[in-house]
Amino acid sequence: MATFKDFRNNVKPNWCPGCGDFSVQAAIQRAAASAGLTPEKMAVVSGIGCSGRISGYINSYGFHGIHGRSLPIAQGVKMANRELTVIASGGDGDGFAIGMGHTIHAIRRNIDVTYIVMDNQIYGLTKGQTSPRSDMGFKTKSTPGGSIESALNVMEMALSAGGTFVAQSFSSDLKELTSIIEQGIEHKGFSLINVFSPCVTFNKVNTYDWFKENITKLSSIEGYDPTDRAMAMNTLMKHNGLVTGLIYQNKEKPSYEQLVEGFKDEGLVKQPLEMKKDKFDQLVSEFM
Amino acid sequence: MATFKDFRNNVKPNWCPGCGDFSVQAAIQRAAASAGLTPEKMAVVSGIGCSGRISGYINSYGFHGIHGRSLPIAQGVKMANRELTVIASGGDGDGFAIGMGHTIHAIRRNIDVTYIVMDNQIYGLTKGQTSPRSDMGFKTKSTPGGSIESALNVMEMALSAGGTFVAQSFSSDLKELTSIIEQGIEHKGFSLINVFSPCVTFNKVNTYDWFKENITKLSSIEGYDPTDRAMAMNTLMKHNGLVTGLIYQNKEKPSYEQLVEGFKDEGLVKQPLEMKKDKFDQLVSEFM
Amino acid sequence: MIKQLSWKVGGQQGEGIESTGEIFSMALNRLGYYLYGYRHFSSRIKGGHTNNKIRVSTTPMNAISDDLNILVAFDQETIDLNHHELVDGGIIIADSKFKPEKPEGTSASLYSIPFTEIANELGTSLMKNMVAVGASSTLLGVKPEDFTSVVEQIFSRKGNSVVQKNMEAIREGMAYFKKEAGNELVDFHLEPVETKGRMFMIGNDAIALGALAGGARFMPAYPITPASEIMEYLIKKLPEYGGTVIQTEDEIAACTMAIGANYAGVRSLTASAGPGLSLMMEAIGLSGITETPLVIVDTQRGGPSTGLPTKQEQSDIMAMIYGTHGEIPKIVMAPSTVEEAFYDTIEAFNLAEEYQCPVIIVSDLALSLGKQTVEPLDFEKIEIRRGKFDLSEELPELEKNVYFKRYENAEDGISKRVIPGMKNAIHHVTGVEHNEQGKPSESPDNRNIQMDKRLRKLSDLTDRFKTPVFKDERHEDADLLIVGFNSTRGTIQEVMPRLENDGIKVNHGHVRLLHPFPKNELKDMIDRAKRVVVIENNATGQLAQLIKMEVGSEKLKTLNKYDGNPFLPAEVYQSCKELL
Amino acid sequence: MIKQLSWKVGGQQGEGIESTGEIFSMALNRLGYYLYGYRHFSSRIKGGHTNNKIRVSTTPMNAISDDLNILVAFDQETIDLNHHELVDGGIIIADSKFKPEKPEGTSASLYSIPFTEIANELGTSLMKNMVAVGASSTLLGVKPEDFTSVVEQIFSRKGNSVVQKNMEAIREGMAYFKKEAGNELVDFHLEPVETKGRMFMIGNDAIALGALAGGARFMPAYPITPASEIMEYLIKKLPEYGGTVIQTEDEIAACTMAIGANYAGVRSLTASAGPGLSLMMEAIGLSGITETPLVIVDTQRGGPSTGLPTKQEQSDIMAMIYGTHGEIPKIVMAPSTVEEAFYDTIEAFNLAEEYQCPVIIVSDLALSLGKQTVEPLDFEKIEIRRGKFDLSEELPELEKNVYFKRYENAEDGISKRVIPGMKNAIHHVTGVEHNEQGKPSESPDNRNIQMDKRLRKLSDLTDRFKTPVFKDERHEDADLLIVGFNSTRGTIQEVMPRLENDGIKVNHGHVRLLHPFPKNELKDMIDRAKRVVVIENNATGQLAQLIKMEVGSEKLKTLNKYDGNPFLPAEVYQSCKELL
Ligand SMILES: Cc1ncc(C[n+]2csc(CCOP(=O)(O)OP(=O)(O)O)c2C)c(N)n1
Ligand SMILES: Cc1ncc(C[n+]2csc(CCOP(=O)(O)OP(=O)(O)O)c2C)c(N)n1
Ligand code: SF4
Ligand code: SF4
Ligand SMILES: [Mg+2]
Ligand SMILES: [Mg+2]
Repeated sequence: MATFKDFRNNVKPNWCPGCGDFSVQAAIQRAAASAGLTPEKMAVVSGIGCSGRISGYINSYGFHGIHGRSLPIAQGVKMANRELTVIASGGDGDGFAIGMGHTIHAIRRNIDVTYIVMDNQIYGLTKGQTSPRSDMGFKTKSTPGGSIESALNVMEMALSAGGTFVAQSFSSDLKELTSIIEQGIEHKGFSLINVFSPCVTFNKVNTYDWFKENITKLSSIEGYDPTDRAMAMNTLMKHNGLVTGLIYQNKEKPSYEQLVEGFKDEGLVKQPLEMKKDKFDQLVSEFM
Repeated sequence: MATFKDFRNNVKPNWCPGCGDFSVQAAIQRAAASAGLTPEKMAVVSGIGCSGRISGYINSYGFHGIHGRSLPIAQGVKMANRELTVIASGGDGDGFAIGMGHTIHAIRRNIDVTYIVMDNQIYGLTKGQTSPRSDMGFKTKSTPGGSIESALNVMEMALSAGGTFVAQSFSSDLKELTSIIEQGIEHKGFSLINVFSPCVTFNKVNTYDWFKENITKLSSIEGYDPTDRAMAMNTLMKHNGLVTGLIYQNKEKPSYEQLVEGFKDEGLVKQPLEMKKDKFDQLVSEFM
Repeated sequence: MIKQLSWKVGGQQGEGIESTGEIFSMALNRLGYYLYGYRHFSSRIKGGHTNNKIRVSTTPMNAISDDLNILVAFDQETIDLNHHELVDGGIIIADSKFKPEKPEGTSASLYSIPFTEIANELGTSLMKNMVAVGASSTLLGVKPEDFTSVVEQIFSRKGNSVVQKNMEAIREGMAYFKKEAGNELVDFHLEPVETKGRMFMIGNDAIALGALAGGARFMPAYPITPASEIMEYLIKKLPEYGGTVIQTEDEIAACTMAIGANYAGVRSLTASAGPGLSLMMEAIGLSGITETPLVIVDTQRGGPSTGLPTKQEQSDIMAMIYGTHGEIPKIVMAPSTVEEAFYDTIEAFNLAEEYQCPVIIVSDLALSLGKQTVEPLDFEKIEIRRGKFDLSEELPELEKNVYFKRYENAEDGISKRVIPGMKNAIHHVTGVEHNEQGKPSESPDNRNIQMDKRLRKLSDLTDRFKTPVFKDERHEDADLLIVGFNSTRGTIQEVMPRLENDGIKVNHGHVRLLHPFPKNELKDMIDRAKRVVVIENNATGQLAQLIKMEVGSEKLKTLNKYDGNPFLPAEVYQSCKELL
Repeated sequence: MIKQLSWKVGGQQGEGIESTGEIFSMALNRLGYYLYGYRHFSSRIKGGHTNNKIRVSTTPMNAISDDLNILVAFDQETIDLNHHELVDGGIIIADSKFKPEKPEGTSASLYSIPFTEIANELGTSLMKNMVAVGASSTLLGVKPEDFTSVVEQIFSRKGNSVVQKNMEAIREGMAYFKKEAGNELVDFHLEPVETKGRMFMIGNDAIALGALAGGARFMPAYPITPASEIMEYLIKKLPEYGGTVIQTEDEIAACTMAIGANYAGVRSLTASAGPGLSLMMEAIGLSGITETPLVIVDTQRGGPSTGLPTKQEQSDIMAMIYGTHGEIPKIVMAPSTVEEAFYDTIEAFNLAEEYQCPVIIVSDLALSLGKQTVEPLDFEKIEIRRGKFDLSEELPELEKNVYFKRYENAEDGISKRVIPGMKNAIHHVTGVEHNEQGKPSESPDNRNIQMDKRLRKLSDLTDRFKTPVFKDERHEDADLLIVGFNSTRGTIQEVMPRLENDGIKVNHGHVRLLHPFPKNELKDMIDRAKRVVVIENNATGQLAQLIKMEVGSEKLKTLNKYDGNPFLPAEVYQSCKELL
C-alpha cells in the first residue's frame, strides 16, 4: 500500500511561504494514500494560476493545462481510462471566472472526477486582481476603489447545477480537508470541493484568522443531513456560504460513466483499435 | 407614445409556423410599448440560433452577434450608453451551454440588461441536438439513446448566482409573458427571464400541451412572496423549476451602473473624447 | 440513350426535398450509375427555397454540372430560380397543385403532374415526393422495381403497408407521367451500366467512418453546420466499440476534452466549422507544446463570423495554419474527394500519434455535404500506426523522485510516449515550457532544446506523406497548371478535357497537404508550366499566398469565387481561357 | 567621467528588487540622464531569481546593454548568475549578510556592504534596498539630495518620518560605500547633463495613456502578463472621465463587451497576451464583418500556450494577421518605442473608427515592460478623427419599415456610421452576411457586393499610414538592410554604428504596420540592399515569411532568438558580421 510519502516528489513548490495551497497539496497526498491509491493510477489535472502548479508537486501523473480548462481535460482523461482516479484542481479565477461554464457542466454531467478549487478570493499569479469570489468592497489592483460585484455563492450554485457531491473546507483544517478529499475521491460521480486557501501575499482581508472567525463547521450543526438537498440549500443561504464540511451528497444518482451505452469497465484505452473485417463490411454496406 | 406596432418591422420571421418564438417577439414588442419606450432608444442584442434571429424582427436597434455572447455585447452597449434600454436574447443552448459563464457573470455583475432566453430544450437551428435544458432520457440527434445528463435548473442557478430579477414564463401565456418582460425592463439591474418557447419541429416531448399540464403559475400559489429568496429557492426545488411568474426580485441592490465610480447618468457615448491640456500635463508629469 | 444527365428537385425547406433527392439517387446508385449530389439550403429550418441537384453518369465524375436536364418543382419559386440552368429541350415536372407557369424565354417543356393529388388519394400528401420521384425517373428509363430495395430500407420500420403505399406512389407517378408525355421523351434514357456495389456518401460520412476504422473511440464535439453529421454518425456507432460521443458545452471544452482523452491514450477527435475552430485556437497550442496527439476536422463554410453558414467556402486555410499564438508543429491535411476523406482521416490519427502533434483535416462544405459515388473502400488499406507509443511495454524502473523523460530530446524530435496508468512512466505535462521530464523550466538553454525538438519533428513529413499533391500531369511542359484544394478537384478534372480540346496543354495539381507545405513538389510543377492558376473559393487567395510564401512564383494567377456557391466547370473553363 | 554605464540589482522575487531599480532610475531620470530598464522575472510571486538591469546614458538609446558595470546583489545566486556580464573592472556590491563570494575567473571587485545590518539599525530590514541604492549610486557621483524628490513622492503617504528614514538609509549606504572604496572609483562618475523633464515609463504606461488621450473611455479586460498594467492604469484614471474598466470573466467576454461598447459609440479597447488573443479570434471576426471599430492590444510573450509567460518573444504576428476564420479587413500595428506606443495607440482608435474594423496593436514584453526615457509627449500631436461617424447629425427621416443603410455600398467601402439612440438611424447589425440595411442575406450578388466593400476598405491604408516603416537609411545602396519590428529597434540602432565602423553600409527598416503590409516601401529598401537580415524574437521567422509572401525576396536571411531573452546588441552585431 502506498503511503502519503509515495505521493511526494522532489519538486519544491514555488508558492509563497504560508500560502494556503501547501495544505491542499498535503491533503491530496494524504487522502490519496488513505483511499488506497497508487501514484501511477492517479492523474492530477490542473489549471493556470499559483494553485495550478499543484499538478507538478504530487508524485502522480500530472497535466497542467490552460487557464480555466482543467475540467474538460480531466473529463477527457477519465472517459479514456475510467480505471484512473482523476483529480482536477485550480484557482477560483480558473474555475469560477474563465472556467465557469465548464464547472457548471462538469457538475451536471457527473463524470467521476474530484475537483478541488483553491479559493483564495483573488488572482494570485497575476499579482492581485479581483476574482468572482472576492467580496463587495474588496480592494485589488483591478478594483482600487473596492469591488462592486458580489462574491459568487459557489456552493449554492453547485447544488443548483445538480451537484452530487458538494463540499467545502479550509486549508488550516488539514484533517477535515483530507477527509473531504478522500470522500470526494470515493464518491462515484463528480465532486466539487471548494477550499478556502488563503493568499498571504495579496489577500489581506480573507486571512487565516478571518476564516477562523467566520466559518461554521457543518459538523457543529446538530441534525445536519448532507443527503437533504433542501437542508443543504437553506443552510448555505443562512450562513452565506461560510460553512465547511460535506454539504451535500447524492449517492443514488449514477455517474455519467455508468450511464453511457456500451461503456466498458476496463479503460477505453485498452480496447482494441482495429476493426474486424465483417464489421467494416457491414458499415460499408450501409452506404450502398 | 409608441405603440407595439411601432416596434414591428417588415421582416417576415423565418421561424417554423407554430414556433414559440413568435410569442416572445410579440411580447417584447408589447412590453416595450407598454413600458413607454421608443424604438430608437432600445437595442436588442441576440445570439445565434433560431431564437437569435429575433433582433432582426423588432423595429429597434438590433445586434445579432455570435453564439453565446449576447450578454457581453449587451453589457458593453449598456455601459456605453445607459440611456438605452438593452435587451439581450437567445436560445437555451446559446445562454446555458456555450454562454453559461457569461450568463452567471452577467447575473452577478447586475448591469441593467433584460435577458430573455427562448428555452425550447433543444438546439433548433442546428436541427435537433440536446441542450443543457433537455431532460434526462430525451432523444435527439446527438443523444439517440436518450440524454444521460439532467436538465439544468436555470432558475435555481440564477438565484444562487445572486440574481436580482429572476422570472420564468411561457410562450402560450402572452399576457403573463408581456407583463414579466415589462417588469424586467423596468427593473434596475440585470433581469433573467426564461421563457418556455416550444420548438414544434424538433422537440416532440416538451410541447405546448406538455407545458400546460406541468406548469404551476406562481400567481396561483397562495402567499408566494417574490422578495423572499429562501421561499423562491424552496418553491423552485419543490416544483422542479416548472413554475412561471416573477420568482424573485431584489429592488434594494443597486445596479452595477449605480455603483461605478464616476459613471455619469448621461450616456458615456456623449462624454467628450478630447482631453484638456492641463489634465494631460498632469498625467504626463506623473511619469517624470 | 445518353451517358449522363442532371436532375434537380426544389421546393420549400422542411418539405422533404432532401429525401426526394435521396431516394432518387440511392436507386440510381444501386443500378450502378455514378452520382454527384449537391444541396442548396438556407440557414433556417422550415421555409425558404432549397434544392437538391443530382448528376447521374455512366462514368466517374465528381462535380456539379453546369446545366440541368430535368427540374422537379414543388413551387413556382423553384421554377423561377432554376429554369435558367435548363438545357435546350430540358424538362420541368411540376406539381399541378400550385399551377406552375413556364417563365418567359425558357425553351424547356413543362409537365404539370398532380403530385399532391395522387398522394392524397393514396392516403397522405407526404407521399407527393414519391410521386415526383416516380414521374421524373421514368424519363430516365428506370423501372418501379428499381426502387423496391430503397423504399424497403427506408420505410420498413414503419411497416409493410407504408412500403407498399410508397411503391404505389412511385408507380402512379410513373404511369401518370408516361400518359402525359407519351413516348416522345426516350432521349433521356440512360445507357444501362453494370450493377456494382458502390457507396454513395457525403464527405462527413467518410470522415466519420474513417475515424471509426482508424481507431477513434471518443469524440467530444459541439454541433455546427456543416460538421454535425460526423458526431451524429459516431454517436450511433461508437457504443459498440466501448466508445462514445459527448456533446460538450462549447468547442473549447470539446477540444480540451479531446486533448485529455488523447493524453490518456485514446484516439479522440473533434469536428467543427470556422466559429468553433476560432474558439479552439488556444487549445491547439496546448496540444502542440504538450505534444499530445489531437485530430480536428474543420468543415469550412462561408465566413467570416457566422457569415454564410450553409454555403460553400474555402477561407480557413490561413487560420488553420497560423491561428494559435506562439509556434508549434502542426499538420493540416486537405482531402479532395469523399474517398480520400476516408483514408485521410485514418492517416490523420496515425500522423497525430506518430508526430505527437495536432492534425487538422480541412474539408469544405461541398466536400462535407456533397454526396458522391465512392468505389468500395478497401479494408486492406486500413493501417494503424502509433509511432513511439507502446502501452504494453515494460519500462525500466525509475529512480526515486525521477520522472520519466516524456520529452526526451530525441534526434528526430519525437520522444517516447507513455500514458497515465502505466508503471514506471510517471511524468508531468504542461503548457508551460518544460524540461525533458515535463517540469516547468525557464532556462534559456532548455528552451532552445525543447523548441528545436518540437519544431524539427515534422522535417520529414512532406517526404513521408503519401501524395501531398495529387497530380494529373498530362504534359512534361504545360501551358497551364491548375492548382486547387478540397472539393474543387472534380470540377478541375472536368474542365481539363475541355481545355485540352481547345489545344491547351493542362496539368493539374491538387494540394492535399497544406502544412507543412509540399513546396518542392509544387515548385517542380510550377516550373514546368507557362502559367499557373490557383482556384479557390475565397476572396483573398489564401492558397495562392501560401504558394507565394513557400514557393515564390511570379506567374501565379488566381481565380476566386466567394459568393457561397461552388465553381461550375463552365466558369472555370471560361476563366482559364481568359487567363491564357 | 563616463557617458554611460549599466547597473543591475538582483535577488529573490518579492524582496523589493523591482522598487530598488525603480528608485535608482527615477532619480537618474530626474537628473536628466537617458535610461533603459529591463526586468528579468519568473512566473511566480515570491522566490526565484529576479533582476532589474538599468542602463544610464548621457545620450538617447533604447536597448539593453551587452555588459554590466555595477552589480548590486542581495544573494549569492545573483552574483553567480550575472557576474559574467560584468566588464573588466566592473564592481559587485553585495549585502554582507549572505557572505558574498567572488566567483572564479571574474576580474570585478567585490564590495561587501552591510545593507541589512544598516537597515536594521535604522529600524527595519525593508530599507536594505535603500542602502543598496545609496551605496551603488554614490559610484556614479550622485548625491543624496538627488533622491529627495523621489523618496518623498513614494513614501510621503506613509508620513514624514518614513521619508526621513529612507533618506537616511540612502545616505548611510553612500557613506559606508565611500569609506570602503575610498576615492579610487571616480571613473564611474557620469558626466553631468542638463536637467530636463523627460518621462520614464514602460510601454504599457504609454499605451494606457495613449488610450486615455485618444478618447477611450471603456476597457473590459482580463488580467494577464504582460498586459495587466494597461487595465490597472486605466481603472485609476477613467472614472474622472466617466469611464471605467470592467474585469470580465474571460477574454471572450472582454472582446465582445468592447465590441458592444464600440458599436454603441464609445471608444473601447481590450488588452491581452497570446492566450487571451487566441480566445478572441471568433470575436475579431465579428468586429470585421459587422464593421464595428475595435482596438485590441496584444503584448506578446513567450509562447506557445502558456509557454514562457514572463519572457520576451515576438511570435504572434501570423496569429494576429491570419487568426480568425474567414476573411475580414484588419489593421495590425507595431510600435517600436515607448513614445510610439503612445501615439500609435491614439492612432489605432482613429483608424478603427475611420475604417470601422478591428485594429490590433502588437507589442512585445520588452516593449510593454521595458522602461525607457521618453521625450515629453506632445499634446498638440493628439488628434481625434472619427471618420464617417457623426453623432450630432440630423438624419433624414426614414420611410416606414426601411432601415438606415448602415452598410451602404460606398465607393471607398466605408459606410456612414450611426449608433443606437439616434433618431432615423435604426438598422440591424449581424455577423451573418447581410444587405445594406444589415438584414441577413444569402444572395450571391449581395455577398459579392458586401465582401468586396469590406475588403476594399483598407486599400489606401498603407499610403495614408504615417511611417509604416521606420527608416534609417544612411545609404542609397547598402551592404546590409536590417529589418525588425517592435522592441528590437533600439538594439538595431545601437548595432548600426558598430557595423559602420567596420566599413559596412547598413540601412535599417523597422516595420510599424504589419497588416496590410507596406510592401512597396519595404521592397524599395530591399531592392537597394545587397543583403537583408530579418531579426525576430521567434523561431520560425514570421516577419521574414510575411516579407517573402508580400515582397518575395531571395536575399533574405534571418536572425532568430527564442530563448526568452531580448537580443543583445553584441549578438546582433556578431550575427550580422557572420552573415556578410
Ligand atoms: C487565457 C488566459 N488568460 C489569462 C491568463 C493569465 N492568468 C494566469 S493565472 C490567472 C488567474 C489566477 O487566479 P486564480 O485562478 O484564482 O489562481 P491563483 O493564482 O489565485 O491560485 C490569470 C488571469 C492566462 N494564463 N490565460
Ligand atoms: C461557436 C459556434 N458554435 C456552434 C455554432 C452552431 N450553432 C448555431 S445555433 C446553435 C445552437 C442552437 O440552439 P439554441 O441556442 O438553443 O437556439 P435555438 O435554435 O434552439 O433557438 C449552434 C450550436 C455556432 N454558430 N457558433
Ligand atoms: S501569491 Fe498568494 S496564492 Fe500565490 S503563492 Fe503567494 S500566497 Fe499563494
Ligand atoms: S426549428 Fe424549432 S425553434 Fe427553430 S424555428 Fe422551427 S420550431 Fe422554432
Ligand atoms: Mg485565486
Ligand atoms: Mg434552443
